[in-house]
This record gives sequence, structure tokens and C-alpha cells, in this order.
Amino acid sequence: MGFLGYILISTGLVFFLGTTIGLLRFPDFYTRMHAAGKGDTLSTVMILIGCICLVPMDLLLAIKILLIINFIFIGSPTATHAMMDAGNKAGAVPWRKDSE
Amino acid sequence: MNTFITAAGVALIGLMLLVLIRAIKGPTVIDRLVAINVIGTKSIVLLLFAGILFGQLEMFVDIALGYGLLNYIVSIAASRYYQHRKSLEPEHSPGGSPVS
Amino acid sequence: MEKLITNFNYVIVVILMMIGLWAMLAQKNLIKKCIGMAIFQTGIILFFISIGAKNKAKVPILSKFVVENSSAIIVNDYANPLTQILMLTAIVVGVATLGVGLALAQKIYQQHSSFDEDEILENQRK
Amino acid sequence: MPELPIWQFDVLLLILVVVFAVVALSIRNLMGAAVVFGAYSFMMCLIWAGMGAVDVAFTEAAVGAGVSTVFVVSTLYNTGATMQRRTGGLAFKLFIGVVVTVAGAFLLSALPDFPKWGAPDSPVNATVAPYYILNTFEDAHVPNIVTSVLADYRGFDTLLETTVVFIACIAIYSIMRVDNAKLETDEPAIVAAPRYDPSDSLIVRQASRFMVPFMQLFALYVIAHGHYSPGGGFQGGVILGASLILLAISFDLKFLLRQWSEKTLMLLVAAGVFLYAAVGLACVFMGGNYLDYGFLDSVLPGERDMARSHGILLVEIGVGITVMFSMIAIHINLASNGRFDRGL
Repeated sequence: MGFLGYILISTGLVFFLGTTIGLLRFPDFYTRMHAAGKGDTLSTVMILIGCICLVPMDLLLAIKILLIINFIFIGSPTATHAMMDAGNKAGAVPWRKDSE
Repeated sequence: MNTFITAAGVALIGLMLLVLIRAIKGPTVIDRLVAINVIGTKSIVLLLFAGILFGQLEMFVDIALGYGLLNYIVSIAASRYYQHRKSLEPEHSPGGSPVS
Repeated sequence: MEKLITNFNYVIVVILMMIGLWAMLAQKNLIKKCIGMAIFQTGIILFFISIGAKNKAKVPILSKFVVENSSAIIVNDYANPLTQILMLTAIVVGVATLGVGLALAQKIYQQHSSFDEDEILENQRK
Repeated sequence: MPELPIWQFDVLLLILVVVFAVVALSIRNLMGAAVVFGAYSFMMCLIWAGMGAVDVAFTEAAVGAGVSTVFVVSTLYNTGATMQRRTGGLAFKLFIGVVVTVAGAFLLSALPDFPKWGAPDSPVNATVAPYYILNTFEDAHVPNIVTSVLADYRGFDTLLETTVVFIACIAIYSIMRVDNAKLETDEPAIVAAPRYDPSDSLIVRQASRFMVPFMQLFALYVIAHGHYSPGGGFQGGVILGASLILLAISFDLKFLLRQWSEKTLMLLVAAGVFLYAAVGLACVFMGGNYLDYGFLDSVLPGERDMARSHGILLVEIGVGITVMFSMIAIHINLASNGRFDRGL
């Protein structure tokens, strides 16, 4: 179990690294949103599951962490949707290949 | 285990610093909002890491649960701001688009 | 110089208070002034919390084992609860005062259609 | 170096928090400044958790993520200001910078007199705090020392702080509230918004519908379980308020006002403080001092220490009610510009 925890936390960190690079390097708002929305949720969920595997804990604590995962799984995509909507309404211009 | 968690936490803070570059550079408000949302999600993970390092995870998991529940309110408020800003009382808004 | 490392928290407190004070004095925008006020306040809260922190201490909540035999309580195992409760209430009061500041700013904006101090003064002189 | 439990985090976060403060003040777009200020409060929450102050961290988490940024956003929404238009003269800024630096230098000159960061034998840890740690369970049967000090040992302090929140709510109400009937004559009547704004997102509405009951359940758990884990009236009240603010944001302000009328809201804000003061007064009638819950043992179940524990719970409920409804009333006032009809 502990070994699995190490692997999950490391993988989560790698995904977060991908999120960071995407957030820094992508050219416009929509693509950055793509990197942030997916990578962020996935890496957080992986690290939290890794914590459950790594640390010896009783059942109630594990259920609480699973609840956190559940809420992140609902809340974070909703926030992503709302922000994408906001960007669309506010008139963020999508990047095109010939615009540079 | 504690060394690994400390290293992972320091790595997370370092990556958060990189995400902060996006929040500083902008260029629009929603870009900053995306970056701040990522930082908010990662602070849930850091809270759990702090709980593991203290050896009292059951005391810290409630705070993380509260964060998981409340984290997306700001994004929805900002989305509402951009949805309705132009339609309601446009005469008050000075020149310039809502996006900087 | 060594004191700068052992008392690093106080250095940060002073820096935060300087940033907040500078924002409240030098920024012309009322919203920025409100944010500066909140930063100054967090500097003070950080001062209180960091003087209450102890090396190798736990969270100030007694565990089940300690509760059953009260002679086992060691004071230095727990962070100082007194500074924490003083600051806990200060945070909620702080957000209420931030609300008062924002309400005043909103009313001023309705009168002068500006958050800028200089423009408001020009408007008043007319 | 200090040897706090997680000093590596603390040092890094303390540097990060200064960066956040500078960034929040240097962004010229006001909305961006508000958003970065929200992240500043996340970092503060982590610092306090790192120093072992879980209750403070919980309060900061609820306040920073739930309400404070929303207040700034609703102010900006109602004013339409997006940019800081001028930056001010450089000479003036430099002058203020010199003044602030001198003040900071005076503060820093006192640095060597302070005890080391994290020293267990510093004066602040020596006087009254050990008494609280040693006696809280025998006196009040509450393992969470912060809760017992908050509501029992220093009950007067908390009563007055709750009153300050109440007064701030009244102040905002008297600043912002305008009479709708008077307004009609001055301004042309704006067409009422449709019941369901078609631009509203179904996803946001359904997600809020799912999350709000969990938030409220969790907030009640926080208030009720505050004796044994971090939590209490302030945190639970802020989370309850934030849940209703979320409803107001994702549906409509009218949706919230249909359930809670203006009069009910203001009465409930007062009712929380009243409950707190009434519990204190009941102790006087039972023959003790004001807010000495031990004398309630003839009314409440259990012995003297259990009566104190139950008294703390009653007081926390009062605090929770006041904080919850003040947050909602402040939000409605700021978001609807004092008109109480529509807004963010």
C-alpha cells in the first residue's frame, strides 16, 4: 500500500508539472484553461488518493478525504466551466495559427 | 515517509511559484483567475501534507474539507460579473472593455 | 545578523506592515486602500500567531489519551491557545470592517463616479 | 534555524506571502487585484496551519475562500470601475516610501529584543496560557483548548467581538440601504429581470444545488463538533453564510430574498447576539457571575463541568447565527447596491 502511495503522489506531481508548463507556455486563454482544468483536478485527486494509501489512518478519516475528492471532482469542473463562460462573454480572443 | 512528504510539499510550493508567474503576467483578469484557482486547489493538498507532518491529520482534514467545498465560489462570482456587467447599468462603466 | 535568521518571522511582519501602510498612504485608489488595510491587519495577526508558536509543539487540542489522565499533560506540547483565540475573532471582525470600507467606497463612487482620490477632491471643489 | 514542526514550509510560505502582497497591490486592474488578494489569504491560511493554529487557519479558509473576495467583486460589479486610472505622482510615492521605511526601521530596531521564533519559554507562553492548557478539561470538559478559552474563560471578549460584527452589519445597512419607493421617482424604472435569466448556466445552477446542502451540513457539524476538533461558531457561521451567498450568486438574489425576507435577516442578526447575552444573564439569575456557565447545572444536564460544556455550545450557536446572517446581509447590501431587489 505504501509503495502505491509513493507512486501516486509522484505521478500527481508530474501531472502538476504538466499543468504548470501548460499554464505558462500556451498562447491564449482557452488553451491555458484546458491545461489548468484537466491537469489540476487530476493531479489533486491523485495526490489525495496517494495520501490515503501512504498514511495509516482509520476509516472515518479515509471517508473524509474521499469526500474532499468528491467535492473537488464536482467543484473544480464547475469552476472551469464558469470561467470559460466568463472568458467567452468578456470577449477573450482565441489564438489562431496565422495570428502571429 | 516524512522526508518524502516534505520534499513533495516543497516541490508543490515551487510549482505554485511558477503558477504565480502566470498570475503576475496576466494578460487578462481571467488568466489570473485560472492561475489563482490552481493555487487554491493545491493549497488543499498542502494542508493535508501539513497534517501528515504534524502527525495529526484528523485535525487538519476538516480545514481541507471546508476548502474543497468553498473553493469555487470566487470563480462563479467572477463569471457572473462578466455575464451581467454589460447588460446592467451600462452608463456607469467608463470607457474600455471589461477585460484589461 | 544572526538575529535576522532566528527572528525571521518578525522581519516578515515588519515587511507586511510596511507594505500595508504604504498602500494605505500612497495608493490613490479606494479599493487598493481597502486591500492595503487588510494586508496590514494580516501582518498584525501573523505577529500574534508567530509569538504563540512553539518548537515541536502540537495543535492545541487535547488527545483522548491525555484527557483520561490529566497528569500527563505537558504544557510545551501544545501551541499557545491564547494568541490564537484573540486572532480568530479578529479575522471575522476584519472581514466585517472590510465590508464597511467597501460600502463607503461604493457610496462615494455613486456620488463622484470614481474611486480615485484626486478626482473625488476635484469634484468636491467644483 | 527555528525548529517548528514544519519550518521548511513556513519559511517558504512567509516569503511567498510577501510576493503575493506586492503583486496584489501592483496589478492595476481592480478585479485582478481582488483575485490575487484571495490567493494571498490562501497562503496566510497555510502559514497558520503550519504554526499549529488550526482554528485560525479554519477561520481564514472560510473567510478567504467564501466571502471576502466575493464582497470586493460585488462592489466592483455595482460600480463598474475596472481600472485604476492614474498611478499618482512619483515624488509623492517616494516621499511616502521614505516615511514608511523610517517607520519600518524603527520597528526593526526592536528586533533583537524579541524572543526567538518558536521559543517555548518566551514571556507570552509563560503567564496565563499554561493554566488554560492544564485545566481546560477538568473545568469545562472541552478538549479543544481554543474553544473553551474562546467561549468560557474569555467569554466577554467574544461577546464584544460578536457585537462588533453586529454593529458593522448595522453600519453597512445604514450606509447602503435606500428606499425603493423614493428611488422610483428619481430614476426611470428598470425592467424587471426575467425569472430565469437565459444566459445563466444550467451546470452552475445544478452544481450549486448539489453542493449547498453538503456545505450546510458540514457547517452544522463544524459548530457542533467544535469541542473536539477545530471549528466553532465563527467558522460554521461563515460557511453557512457562504453557502447562501453561493445560492444567491448562482441563481438570483431574488431567489434568496424569497426565502429570507429583509426583516427576518435583520432580526436574526440581532437574535444571535441576544442569545449570547441571554445565556450570560441566565447565569446571573442562577446566582453566578455573568457568563459563568457552571451555575446553569440545574437547568442543563450533567455536572458543573458538563454544564459549562453545554453553555459553550449554546454560546457558539448564538455566534454562528449572528455571523451567518451578518455575512448574508452585508453581501446583499453590497451586491444589490442597497436596493434589495437584484444584483450579483
